[in-house]
Amino acid sequence: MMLDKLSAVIPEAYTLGLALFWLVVSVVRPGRDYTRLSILLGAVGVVLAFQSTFGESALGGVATQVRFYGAYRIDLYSQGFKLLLALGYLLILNLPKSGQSLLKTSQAEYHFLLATALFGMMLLTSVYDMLLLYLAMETTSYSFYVLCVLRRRLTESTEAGLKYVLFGAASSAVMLFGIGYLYGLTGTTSLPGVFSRSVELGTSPGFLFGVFLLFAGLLFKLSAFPFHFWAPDVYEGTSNQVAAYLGTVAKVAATALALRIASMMPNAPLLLNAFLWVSAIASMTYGNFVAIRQTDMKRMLAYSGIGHIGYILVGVLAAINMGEPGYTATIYYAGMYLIMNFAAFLVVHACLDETGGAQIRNFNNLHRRSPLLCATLVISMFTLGGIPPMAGFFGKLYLFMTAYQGGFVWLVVLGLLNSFVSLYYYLRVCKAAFLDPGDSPQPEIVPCLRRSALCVALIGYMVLFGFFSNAVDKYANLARSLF
Amino acid sequence: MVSLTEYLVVAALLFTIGLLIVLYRSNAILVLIGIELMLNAANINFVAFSQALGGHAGQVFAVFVIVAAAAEAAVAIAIVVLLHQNLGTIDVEKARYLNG
Amino acid sequence: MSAERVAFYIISALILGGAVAVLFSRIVIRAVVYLLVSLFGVAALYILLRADFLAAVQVLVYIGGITVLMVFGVMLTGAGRLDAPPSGSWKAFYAGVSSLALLALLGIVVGRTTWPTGGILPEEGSTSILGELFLRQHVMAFEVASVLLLVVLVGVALFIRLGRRKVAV
Amino acid sequence: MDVGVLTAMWVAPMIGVLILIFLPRGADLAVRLVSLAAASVTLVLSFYVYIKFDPRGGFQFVEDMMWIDYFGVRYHHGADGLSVPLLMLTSIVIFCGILSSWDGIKQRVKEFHILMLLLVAGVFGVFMSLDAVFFFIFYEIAVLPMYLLIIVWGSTRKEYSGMKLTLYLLFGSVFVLIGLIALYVHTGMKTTDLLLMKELLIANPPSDLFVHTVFPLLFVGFGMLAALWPFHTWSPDGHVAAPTAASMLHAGVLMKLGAFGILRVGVFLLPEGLRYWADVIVALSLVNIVYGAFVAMHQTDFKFMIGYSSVSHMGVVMFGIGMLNYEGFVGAAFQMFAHGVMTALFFACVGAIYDRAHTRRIDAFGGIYERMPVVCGVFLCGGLAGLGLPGFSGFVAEFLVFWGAFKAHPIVAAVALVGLVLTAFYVLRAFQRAFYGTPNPKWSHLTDSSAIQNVAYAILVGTMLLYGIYPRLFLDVAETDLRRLLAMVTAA
Amino acid sequence: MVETFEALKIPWLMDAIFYPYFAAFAIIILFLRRNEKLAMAVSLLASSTVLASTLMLFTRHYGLAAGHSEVLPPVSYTLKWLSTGSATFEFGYLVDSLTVLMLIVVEVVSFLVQVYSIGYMHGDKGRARFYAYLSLFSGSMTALVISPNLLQTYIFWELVGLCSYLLIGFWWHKPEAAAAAKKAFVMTRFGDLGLFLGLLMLLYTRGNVAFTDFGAMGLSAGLATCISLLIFCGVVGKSSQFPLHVWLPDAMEGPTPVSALIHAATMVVAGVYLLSRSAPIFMASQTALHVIFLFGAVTAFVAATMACVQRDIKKVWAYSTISQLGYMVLAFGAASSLSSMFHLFTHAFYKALLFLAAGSFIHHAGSNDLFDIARKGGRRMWITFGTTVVGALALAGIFPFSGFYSKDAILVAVQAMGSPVGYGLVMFTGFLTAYYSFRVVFILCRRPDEHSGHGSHDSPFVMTGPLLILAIATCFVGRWEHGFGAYYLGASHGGVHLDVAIPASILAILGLILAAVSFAGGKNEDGVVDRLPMMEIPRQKYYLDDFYYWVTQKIVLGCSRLCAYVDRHFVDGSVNGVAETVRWLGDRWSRLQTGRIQQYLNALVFMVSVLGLGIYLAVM
Repeated sequence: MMLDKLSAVIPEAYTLGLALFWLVVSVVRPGRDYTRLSILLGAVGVVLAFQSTFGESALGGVATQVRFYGAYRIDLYSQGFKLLLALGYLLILNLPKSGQSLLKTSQAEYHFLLATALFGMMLLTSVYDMLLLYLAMETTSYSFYVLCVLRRRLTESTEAGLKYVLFGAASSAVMLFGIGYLYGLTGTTSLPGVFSRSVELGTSPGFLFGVFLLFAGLLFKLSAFPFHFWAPDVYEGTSNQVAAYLGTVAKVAATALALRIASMMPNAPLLLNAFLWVSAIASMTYGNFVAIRQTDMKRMLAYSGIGHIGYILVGVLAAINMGEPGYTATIYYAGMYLIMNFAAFLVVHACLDETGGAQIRNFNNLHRRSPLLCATLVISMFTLGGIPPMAGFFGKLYLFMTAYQGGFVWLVVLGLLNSFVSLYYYLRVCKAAFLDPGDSPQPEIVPCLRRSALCVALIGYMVLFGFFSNAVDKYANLARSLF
Repeated sequence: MVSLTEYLVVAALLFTIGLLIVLYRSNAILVLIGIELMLNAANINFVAFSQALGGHAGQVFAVFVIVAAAAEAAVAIAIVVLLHQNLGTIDVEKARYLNG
Repeated sequence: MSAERVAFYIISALILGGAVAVLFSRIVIRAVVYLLVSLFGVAALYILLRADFLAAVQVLVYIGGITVLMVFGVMLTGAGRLDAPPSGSWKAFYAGVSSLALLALLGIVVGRTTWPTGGILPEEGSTSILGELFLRQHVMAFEVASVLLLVVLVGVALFIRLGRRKVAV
Repeated sequence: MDVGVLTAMWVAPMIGVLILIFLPRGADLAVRLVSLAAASVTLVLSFYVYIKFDPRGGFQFVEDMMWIDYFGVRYHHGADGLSVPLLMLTSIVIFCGILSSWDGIKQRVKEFHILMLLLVAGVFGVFMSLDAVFFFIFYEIAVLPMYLLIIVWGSTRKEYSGMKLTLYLLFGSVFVLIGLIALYVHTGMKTTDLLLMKELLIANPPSDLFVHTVFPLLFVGFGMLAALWPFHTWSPDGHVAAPTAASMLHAGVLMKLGAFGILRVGVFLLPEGLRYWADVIVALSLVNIVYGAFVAMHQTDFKFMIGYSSVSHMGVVMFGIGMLNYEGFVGAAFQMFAHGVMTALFFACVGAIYDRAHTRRIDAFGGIYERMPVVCGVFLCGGLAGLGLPGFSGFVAEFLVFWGAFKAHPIVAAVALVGLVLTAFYVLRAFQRAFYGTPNPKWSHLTDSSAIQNVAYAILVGTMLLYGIYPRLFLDVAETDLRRLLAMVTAA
Repeated sequence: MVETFEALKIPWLMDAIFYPYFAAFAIIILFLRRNEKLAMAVSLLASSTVLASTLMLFTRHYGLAAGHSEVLPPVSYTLKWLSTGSATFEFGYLVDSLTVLMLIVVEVVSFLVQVYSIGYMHGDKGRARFYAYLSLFSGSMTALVISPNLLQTYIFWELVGLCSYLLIGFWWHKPEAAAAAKKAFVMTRFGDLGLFLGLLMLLYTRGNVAFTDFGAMGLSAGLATCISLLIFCGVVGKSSQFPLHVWLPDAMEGPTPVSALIHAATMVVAGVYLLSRSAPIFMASQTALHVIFLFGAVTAFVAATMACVQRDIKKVWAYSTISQLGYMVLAFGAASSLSSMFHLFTHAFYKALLFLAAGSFIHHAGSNDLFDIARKGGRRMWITFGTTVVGALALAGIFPFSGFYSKDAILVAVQAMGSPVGYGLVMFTGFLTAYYSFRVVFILCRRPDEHSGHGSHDSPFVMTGPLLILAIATCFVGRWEHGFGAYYLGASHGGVHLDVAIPASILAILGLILAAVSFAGGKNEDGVVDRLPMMEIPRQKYYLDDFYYWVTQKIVLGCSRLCAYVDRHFVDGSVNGVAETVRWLGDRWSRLQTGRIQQYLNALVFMVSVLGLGIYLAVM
């Protein structure tokens, strides 16, 4: 009996256990390099998540069930996203923590915090109660606040941490207010309970602003336009690994939550369209236009992240108005976004050691220094830009197709124009990598087998997944299980 | 009998004053105090609704908010102290090296 | 004007007065004291709303814990000295405008919506009910809260080590 | 019908790329041989398709299978009268391109040939794909390597021109994508296969407003690649900056991609759109012809002159399409083919001169006919074909287009003919100032073109003469399909 | 009739006429670029085979035609060249009397010029190239003459233009030759524009351009006028009529055999041939004929005046050619294609003679100037000088020579037209013609300077031989007028008409006397006519060259400068403008990111509340 009760929450349980394990390690034998061990444990986590999503074995395939007194819903959708998050976590572990990048002594704590953040995000995907939603958001945020500061160049990372904390606290306070009003109006804290009554309460300002402020907290996590101010400074300030973690896995978790909430509201179009429409256009345009003048690579990736969130918001809008294909497209794009953004961060991490800034100039002459990294960078830039043979294009194509079907013609036009504008700075990076001569003595790129294998895997994924993307059906199953 | 809206008005006012403190004062500690006040305002909301609705869910929420607020204060103060050690000051206006 | 309404006005005056005092106080330590006043007011409000367990928690955690933390913060960062005069008027103007806008928003919400009423809270203390709720309805939240505190614990310990390394080196 | 031929045609360059990746860095000759082998495979295949093509028209060598069933994307390839000659043109131009850059490209030869083969694989893919998504994918694959080719091996102002060219063409593809999405959604998001879409469109014809907005989107999107008037400024800059083989392939073949895209996607799916916008197209292309000729006259750099002359000649293609009669259509298709070969020849010659003299300013030269008789002679052939001298394929194409134009708008045709005289003026003026006249002692060290380049010239001039003397080689192949396309436009 | 056509194996003969020249061109260009001797031999071989088959064709066709009053133009089609919906074009041959006559002219003169240029081009190193272009030209001219429809004519019309470009620019190292070649090509190309439009108009209205059907088309008067005038544009370009004649004098930069062949006998008369070939259309509209007569007359007069003041011997004969072409065109304008064709026939021989003689003089004297040649002992080159005199006599239209007969036929036609002004102008032009031709003769027969070496022998036989043959031809061709008429139109008509011949002869002799008075014996270089004030205009070539220069510099190049400016600043500028605004916007927005946390929060709260209020109002 115990076994099948636990079987559904295997991924979260394993992550929590992993966190506690790292806590014990940090106390018992701190100050050792645990990269290889952490990757192994991360891989086990991925296998378990995979098993719980697709496996029909004794561990109990996924039957949609609501656990913990209606506060926690397990379904193919949540397990799918947990698998995606676990995969992202595994990828982040692969970013080697060279001596300077992180304090030698705090390796174990770093892994503990990564694990708790992952735990919080896994909760987010299947949260079904407002209180649990708030606490999961807080766990993830606090783990990130602490992770942000862990860097050898403390001055910058402290400032980044301060900005992140203050901004996060303010938006969580705003979210709390929203949740308060929602609770006040509907009397219950369970999400379906609240949102299923959105039809009759739709017009009362309390409910309207409740939803609005709740989404404010969510959009902070996604760093969409009005709530994006923290992103560029934090990305630039913190270490590469945490920036990568923030840029990829955190956003996927927030997308999962946004889709979940959107699927629960029957008359979501009336309430959310206007808000998300404005936020989508603003983040797309702002993100892409400001990214053009950036010279710092991490900052540019932050702004391009904001731009991509604009596309995801278009996906959410399409999902709200179009139903199942919209959900599929957004899930597909989120998965794609995780991989392509990580590839960019991988190359950034490999080329730029901690001491120097993350200038685009550091990529100069990359094709001679290490062709594989140069290929990864060029392909990831093309994929982020949404250029056809790569998977990024298919993601954008499905997104805009469903958005157009949902009636957002102007949004599609603006989205495509923005993705065109974004090509300028993506191609500029390729130019730096491919053409500009290496002027000052550049940091030597130490070849490492694991990273090369990872690069090849990523390139394979980015190029082939789009072309042979029949996997869209699996994403469709995920979307169907939402309802 | 004090009606629900009065509580909500007090909470809203407290929230706004908290926000004013956060936006106006340039001392990091005071900003944190401002945030604490905003969270307290949210708590008042919760408890007021709990009393109006008759259920205790609001109070449970308030407890957890207090817990979260405590945790938040701890992290924030720790970071402010670190900031003081690195930047030499806790004036929020001075922490503007990362921009552009 | 029932006794309860009078008490409510006094307590809310206490809370809001404390908050405003924090806003305009020049010395940081005095600001923390005003914060104490305000938090006491909130605890009294909870009692008024028959949330006695909550009032106790409020006093214990907020007043006992967080305010003390603030004091430590002030002492550690040497901010006890006379705080610099509040910054430029432009900043005040912007802060005022956006706060007023938010207040307007909240005002509409509070004013316009028809809040449900008529719920009767049982007379006896809410502690037992809350205890049961913690371990039954919101057990998941309870567990996650513990993870949250653990994270913060480890985090703050880590910051101290970071700080010490800086100082030591 | 033999199924695998078309896929083999675009896969061969890809295999070439794979082989090249694993070749050691220094083996330049091996790299060139492998890429030449890949190009010759495509040449043989395209000849095979050309000969085996049954003139009764319709899509032949069809390969069709479901690719992504959730969104209805099919891997559907087929060649009809319109695309078979263009396939052959592409293989000829890439073959000559590789030959003419045999000793032109010295540094980073491997990456150069990888990118060239990628470019040509994309172009083959576009000419044969009958599915909107695959069409678009190959369309962008054909654009992308161009950027890297220009910024690495380019010449004057290469970063600016490379970026401008790529962004311009991608800007065009944004329009195309919007148009395709609109069509896909209108046909109920069931399939992206062009033929199935056509049936769905016939089933429930879209509103007039829909046609009148989506067709210009597609037309302008593809028109940008075909150097339509206001959107042509990328082509001279891009071609000037690109290395020889890249500009040969780009001007020779990629600009035809735009016109082909208009016919294959725009006119095929929305024939009423063409009928509605025909006059605007004629007006724009008239400006193209005359304006292009005038600006070409003013240029001092050879490649700029050729860039603007291709703007003018592509204007003739659009002119033919806008006329809505059979002569116009078949003339436009033939001009695409003829101009492709001719521009490739032009760029090959100018490339040879630039490799030796390292300058392209027309008045810097003087009487180099003495030192480089073969290159100058071949350049003269190209020039004469350009100004429509009978005996070359250029004349037949222009004769048909202007015949169609005369039937539709006589006065406009007369004005466009003036453009032709201007072409004669600036081509011969440049020829006289650069090649004739007293031999400038500065250029006495110039050597004539190598044997390999002569092979390339021979092939190109031979094709021009062959199709000029006996145009039925092209017309019989293209006739039925163009008539069917025209029937769609006039009938609707 | 067709079976006799087959019986006489004429299609086989036509192949023998069509292919040799092109074959020669291909062989020389591909294989014989290096050794010139072999190239010369191949070219001569081709020329002689074509000449032989032409003569054979003439005898057979003449015999055939003699037996029947009206000879049908049998046509044989070999290849379906191009077929679209509304029309089909076939490549083939058209054989009738007009074709045969033209073939004789073309082939005889080509052969003689090929022989002549063996000697003339002796020292030049690009001879293989020269012979290749020469055979290409002869081939295209032959093909032009035998083509059955207007499209095939147009194709070879352009090819002939190309060959003239290549041959004028043969000495490419001379900048003037290169410029002249380009000028010739562009100007004729401008004329061809009209011809192309005429072709399209014909295609558009009738859908059929075969010459044999021209008669049966039944075009309305207006349409006929329009089409004929358009075709006449092509004629004006190619046969250098008044406005577009400027390129011919400059074309003298090319080698003299080229001038003789192309710019005297064959290419320039292609226009006149086209007029006669499409006579049915022209004859259908009176206005067209009047326009043509006007153009012809003006050209004749203007060119004649310009010829009177030229010092360069080739320029004199060039302007004289323009003038005689004017004669042929005005003859056609006077609705008599017979006289026009007969004048073409005779003019080809004596003008070729004059040019080749001039070539021989230049070859010997090394300079084109008349007075230099005279000083260098032009008089002592017996054969050349003698044949020049014969040519001049024929050109002036003195009695026994061929010029007299053909000019007489034209005058009859002009008189029949009944416009006294026209008749008077033609008569006066005849006088001028006599004057300038004998001006050359009398200048040449001045006493050479002593020290110029007495032994100035004549050119080698390979050059003088053709001169003699042409001289003989000039003398006897005139008499064949009667037979020519019968063969061409089937109806022979009267011989010499005294009422017209006598005034013409008197004027010719007056011209001769005036030239003798001005130039015989005297040392002065300009005669009485040169001193006339009004002769300044012809000396400036009627300011046409300046006009064309102004057109190209100001209008054409001005327009191109304007378009280039528009292109660089407006079209390109707008693109860069867009890029600039995007970058500027990015700049402005990035300033929003000031790095100050409180400003972030400020912006956040403000935007959230504004957005919330806005949406709330929208929803309400």
